[in-house]
Amino acid sequence: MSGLSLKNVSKHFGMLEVIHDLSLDIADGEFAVFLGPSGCGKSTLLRMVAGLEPLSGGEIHIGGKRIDALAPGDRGVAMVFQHYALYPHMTVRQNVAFGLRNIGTKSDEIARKIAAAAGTLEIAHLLDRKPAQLSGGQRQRVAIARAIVKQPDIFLFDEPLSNLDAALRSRTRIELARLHHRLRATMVFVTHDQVEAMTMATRIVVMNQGRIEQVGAPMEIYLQPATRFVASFIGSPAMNFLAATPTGDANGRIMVRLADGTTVATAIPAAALPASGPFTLGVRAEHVLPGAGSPARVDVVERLGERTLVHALANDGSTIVYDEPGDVAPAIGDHIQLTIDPAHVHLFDAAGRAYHADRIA
Amino acid sequence: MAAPHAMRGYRNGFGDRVLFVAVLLLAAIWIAPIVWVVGLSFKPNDVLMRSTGGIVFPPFTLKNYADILAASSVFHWMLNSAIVAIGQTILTLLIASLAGYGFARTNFPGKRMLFVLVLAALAVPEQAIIVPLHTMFAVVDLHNTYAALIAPRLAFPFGVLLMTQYFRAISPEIEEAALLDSASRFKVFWRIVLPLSIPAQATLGIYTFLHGWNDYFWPLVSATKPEMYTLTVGLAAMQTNFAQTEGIGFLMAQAVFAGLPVMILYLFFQRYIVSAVAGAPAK
Amino acid sequence: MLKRTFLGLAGGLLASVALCAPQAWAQAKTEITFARFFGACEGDYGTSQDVAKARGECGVMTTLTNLFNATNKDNILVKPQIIEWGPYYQQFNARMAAHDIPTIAVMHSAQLGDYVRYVEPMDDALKEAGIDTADFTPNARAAVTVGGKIYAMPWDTHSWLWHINLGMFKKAGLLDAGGQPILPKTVDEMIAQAKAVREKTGKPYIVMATSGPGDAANSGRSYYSWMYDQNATIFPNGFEKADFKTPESLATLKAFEALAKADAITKGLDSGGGLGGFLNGAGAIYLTGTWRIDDMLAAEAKPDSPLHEGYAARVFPNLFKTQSVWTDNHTWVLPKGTPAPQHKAALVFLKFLWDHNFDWARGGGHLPARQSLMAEYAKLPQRQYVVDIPTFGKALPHEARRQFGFQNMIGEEVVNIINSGKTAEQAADAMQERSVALLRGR
Amino acid sequence: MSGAASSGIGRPSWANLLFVLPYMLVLAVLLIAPVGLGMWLSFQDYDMLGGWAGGVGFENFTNLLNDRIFLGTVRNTVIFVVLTTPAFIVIGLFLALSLNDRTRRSSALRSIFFGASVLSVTIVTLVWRLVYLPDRGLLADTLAIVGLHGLDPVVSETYALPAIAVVTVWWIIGLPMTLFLAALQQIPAEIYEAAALDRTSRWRTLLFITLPSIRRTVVMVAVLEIILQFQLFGQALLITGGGPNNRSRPMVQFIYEAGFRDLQLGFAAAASQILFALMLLAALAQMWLGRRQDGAS
Repeated sequence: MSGLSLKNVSKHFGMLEVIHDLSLDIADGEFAVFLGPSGCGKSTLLRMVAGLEPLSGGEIHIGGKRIDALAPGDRGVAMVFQHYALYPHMTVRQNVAFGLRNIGTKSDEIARKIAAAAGTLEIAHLLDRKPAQLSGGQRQRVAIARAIVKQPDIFLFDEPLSNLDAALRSRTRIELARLHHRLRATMVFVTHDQVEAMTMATRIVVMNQGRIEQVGAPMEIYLQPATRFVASFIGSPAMNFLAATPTGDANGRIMVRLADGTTVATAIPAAALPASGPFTLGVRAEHVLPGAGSPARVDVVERLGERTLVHALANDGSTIVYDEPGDVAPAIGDHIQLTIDPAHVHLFDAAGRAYHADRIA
Repeated sequence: MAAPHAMRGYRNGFGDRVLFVAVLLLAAIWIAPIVWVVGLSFKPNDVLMRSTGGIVFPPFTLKNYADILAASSVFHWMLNSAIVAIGQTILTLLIASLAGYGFARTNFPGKRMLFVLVLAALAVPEQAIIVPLHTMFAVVDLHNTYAALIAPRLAFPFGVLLMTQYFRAISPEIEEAALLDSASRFKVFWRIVLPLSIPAQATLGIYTFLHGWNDYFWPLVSATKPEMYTLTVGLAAMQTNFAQTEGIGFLMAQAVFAGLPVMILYLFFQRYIVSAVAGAPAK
Repeated sequence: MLKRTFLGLAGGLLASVALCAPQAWAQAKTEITFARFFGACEGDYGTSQDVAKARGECGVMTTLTNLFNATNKDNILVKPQIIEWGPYYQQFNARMAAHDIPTIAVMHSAQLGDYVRYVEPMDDALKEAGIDTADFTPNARAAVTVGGKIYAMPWDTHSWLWHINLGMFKKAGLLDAGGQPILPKTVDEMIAQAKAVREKTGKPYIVMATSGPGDAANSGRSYYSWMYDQNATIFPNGFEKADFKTPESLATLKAFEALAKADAITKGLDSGGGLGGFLNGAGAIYLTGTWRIDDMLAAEAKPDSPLHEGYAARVFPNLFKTQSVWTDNHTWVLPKGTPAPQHKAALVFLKFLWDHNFDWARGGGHLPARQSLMAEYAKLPQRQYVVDIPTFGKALPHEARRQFGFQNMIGEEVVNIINSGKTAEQAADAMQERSVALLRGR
Repeated sequence: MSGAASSGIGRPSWANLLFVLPYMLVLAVLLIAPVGLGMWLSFQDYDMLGGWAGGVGFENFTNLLNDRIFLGTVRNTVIFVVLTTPAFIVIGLFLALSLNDRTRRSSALRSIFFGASVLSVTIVTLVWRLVYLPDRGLLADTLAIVGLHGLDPVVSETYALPAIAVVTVWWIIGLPMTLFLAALQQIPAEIYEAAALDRTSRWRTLLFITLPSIRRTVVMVAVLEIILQFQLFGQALLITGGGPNNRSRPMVQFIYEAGFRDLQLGFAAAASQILFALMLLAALAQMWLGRRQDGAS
């Protein structure tokens, strides 16, 4: 049992409050990703779990045991740092062994553990090198090996992929996912990269300005973002946001009119919505369909290979992005017509709260 | 260390040659007295008694150096200087590193206040407290000991501030990793931070050593027994008006002999002097 | 690598300290420390015991010490502690404050008044050591007696001379029929001689060191000598107030002013430059003490020396009333606080020195402190001209405090006349003002 | 070197005080206590050998302010600082700029300029006394070649102090040079490359890129040298002894003589307080100037 539980955790640096009364439970064996823009407090939160930042308030429990007063080394956590934080003056072997020696592990056991970890991470041939002699990817593996040998209750990752190039990053993502699967350990991973979050997490914790915006499985967060912030942060390209005015309802579902005059009959229950206030309609690119509909003019075309993103200007000047499969795309300046798939639109109230259509089972 | 290219980028032509000649000229001025001293050290004393010119012409002699080897207190003074300078260096490195780490990386109650105190201490000139220091050491009867020669220098805060600066520039991640590796605070310092700060240690070490080696006022008043003289004080004692005329060559040979080990030490550590300072960004 | 180098260095050094520790000397020896100036000359005399061959203060002192250490029957080891002459007394003060008491220390009799509190009275000790105080010259006796008690063993009388290059005097027509130098009897005569030397040789009349540390004393001694020639003192009204504006003082200062104005004296030489210059024929007269006689004689003997044509040592000439001259004495004191065995050993060494007083007088050039040696001393070359100094030489009484401070201060102001063109009146004013500060302390 | 201690890592703990404790103890005993004792002494009649004879109020200070020799040492010391500090900055910077590359030539030249710093003051002054020797020294010999005679710096009221300044700069130019080198090496190469692409002239590069980039170091060197040079002692004592006519006697020599020659510790301590105050003022003024420029740009 090594779940992580945060209870009313808060943190402030002087007058500046960076974590607001935050509570969260992460179950044993979960791969939880703290996702958010820089400065949202996700790293601070991770460092509080690690014991590198003291709490201003609240409690942290691991496996049911309160640990927030313990020294970092006593918490049963291991951490992989953004810049790996390998000890530059020690060999790989010494790096990996350092923590074990500090807790008095016997030499033969250390050797065995290092051998196992080196095998797993394919770094056996690097053990006698110094970190400076390793490539970025190799350092990454050493950092992970250093965490693994300690057999911690929880692995903490602080944006460990941000220093890798794109190819290595996607490969490491897969390896980490595989590692998680094999170790069945609880992992907490901090990133600002939604792709990392989507691909690896069993649960994503979206954070913004020291608060949790939403906690959920990746697809849940993608499909039913709890707030406009989450909606905008998850998904690429970002969700289209258009000002929308409710015009009534049909069969209990709200109807809205967009700025260009188009009316969209959403699948969102009208009853859920507050009575008034400005609304924003959100729709992802894949749910904007070219063909008949409102007129628009092609502004920018982004070819991604497997698909092409088309940025179009509606006649009220708002930008809408939609995608075409493959290389099929209109030319810049072309006049096209776009339809929004009403089944997949979201509405956001002035406070950013989201309203979705009932989940399509 | 990207500077070499940086400088070469805009160097070319006539201006460079003028600059280079200027530097060479300065270098000639700088080295002339030293060459002269070395020259004098190879001249017979009775010749020098009448004239100190013409050092490039014979007669030459090795007698002055032979005399040093035969009978001279210079060895003993060098040893004293070495003990004092090395003692100061090792102790300064130790306590300055500890304190620098404490200030740069740990939190404890009253840290800010103590650090302000250290900064303020920077303004205290060592020569201005010699009189009370001398009185204090006299009261506890510690003059003419290595402790007295070594200790007062340890109080000057330059080393602490240098190490504080340097430790602040070391990525905290590595220390955090060590903390997570169950290392105690002292172990983090001793096993991780200290090895990483060797360039700064080298810089501080070299400056402390040179300072200790060249110190004059304090040893002059504290080391009053000739057997406790450091090289500076000892050589000054040789330089009586009388000795100067009776043995300029011998004196110069002793000067050369005394300067040699430090010069060699300098040449050996030279690259650290610059690169280590460069390693600690002066934020 | 670096760390290892550091540790290695440190370890090696510590090991060598352990080896070099003073225990190296045999256990049974009674060690006494012997604080002195006179320079170190280990290069030339490091192991020599041949006193007869030793020249110069340093050579004689070093050789005597070596000889004693090698031959004494009492298992005594004398450890010389050689301190630069300039800061010797500062150093002595620091030692006393640091409770680092030398067993025997050299002290100028001029300083004895200031330090009498800190040294042992020696009447009984000298008797015990077998040193006959009746043999003291009157000058030496006065030098070591404070308030009726003897506080030091006198070692010499030293005084202030004109060392003369007879070759240049001859060129300037300043030799008498017997080939002896004609000395001036008034300031005007002196200036006239200076002009003659300048005309005939192109060189300055007087060479004197004025710029090195401690060189101010040269000018101070010259000032005192001319003051004593006028039977004058800087303390006409008691020892708590000096007066530098007496007619005699101003007359003395004017003599220096006249020398400087006539370009008759070298400017800004230190003693190395002064002595070297004189030996090279850079001037006709060198102003320094008795301690250089032997060096000059050695130079005279060399065929290629400008002094080869002749050298003469003469008492600093009287330009005023009656011949007198500044004198001082090197004496040996026993600072208070020495344990009995060392004290006893010190007396053995002092007796040894006393027995070798003539060696000092010969090699060091000073006049002996023993009346019984005077006749023999007078037989040494040039010494006949200085042997009477103890009869007419003068020193400040021991009641006058801060005598070295005064000698130095006076010297500095005279140097200002010579090197910087101060007038006699300006220098007297400055002396007057500075004397107040000098007497302020206890 | 500015800025208070920023927060470290880990939680505050009394145990961490142990890191700074050794130094703070040394600081307290060997620096703060002497400073306090010195202040007390400066109001006392305290003879080094004769002992303490009670307080004298401000008498030591009033005596100092009426002592022309002391006032002269203040003047000399200030002049010396004014002479040397800019020289250290200008020459140090010039050498650093000229020798800031990795060629063997520059490395050898750097060794030459730094080399003198390893010699102790005794040796340095011995050498230069011989250099300055009137008529026969290296300087006199050299000047004689170009027909200049009679320029004997150590005996000239005007030139004695500058002569000591020359020795001092010669002796320890290595430190500022090294500090400047270190600062120069931290200027990113890209800035120079950009400047080169902009066809910036050498002078403009120096004025608008290099100098602004190392301004903090310039201020630091200035403060450091002010502090160091206010403490002039050995060179003056051993070259000129303070003469001629006290024109080269520095304050520290006055303190030394008052305390260790004349035994007046109280008086010497009072002079030390004035030295201390002057240095503090000068360093603060320099830092204030540096900071003001800092804010202006």
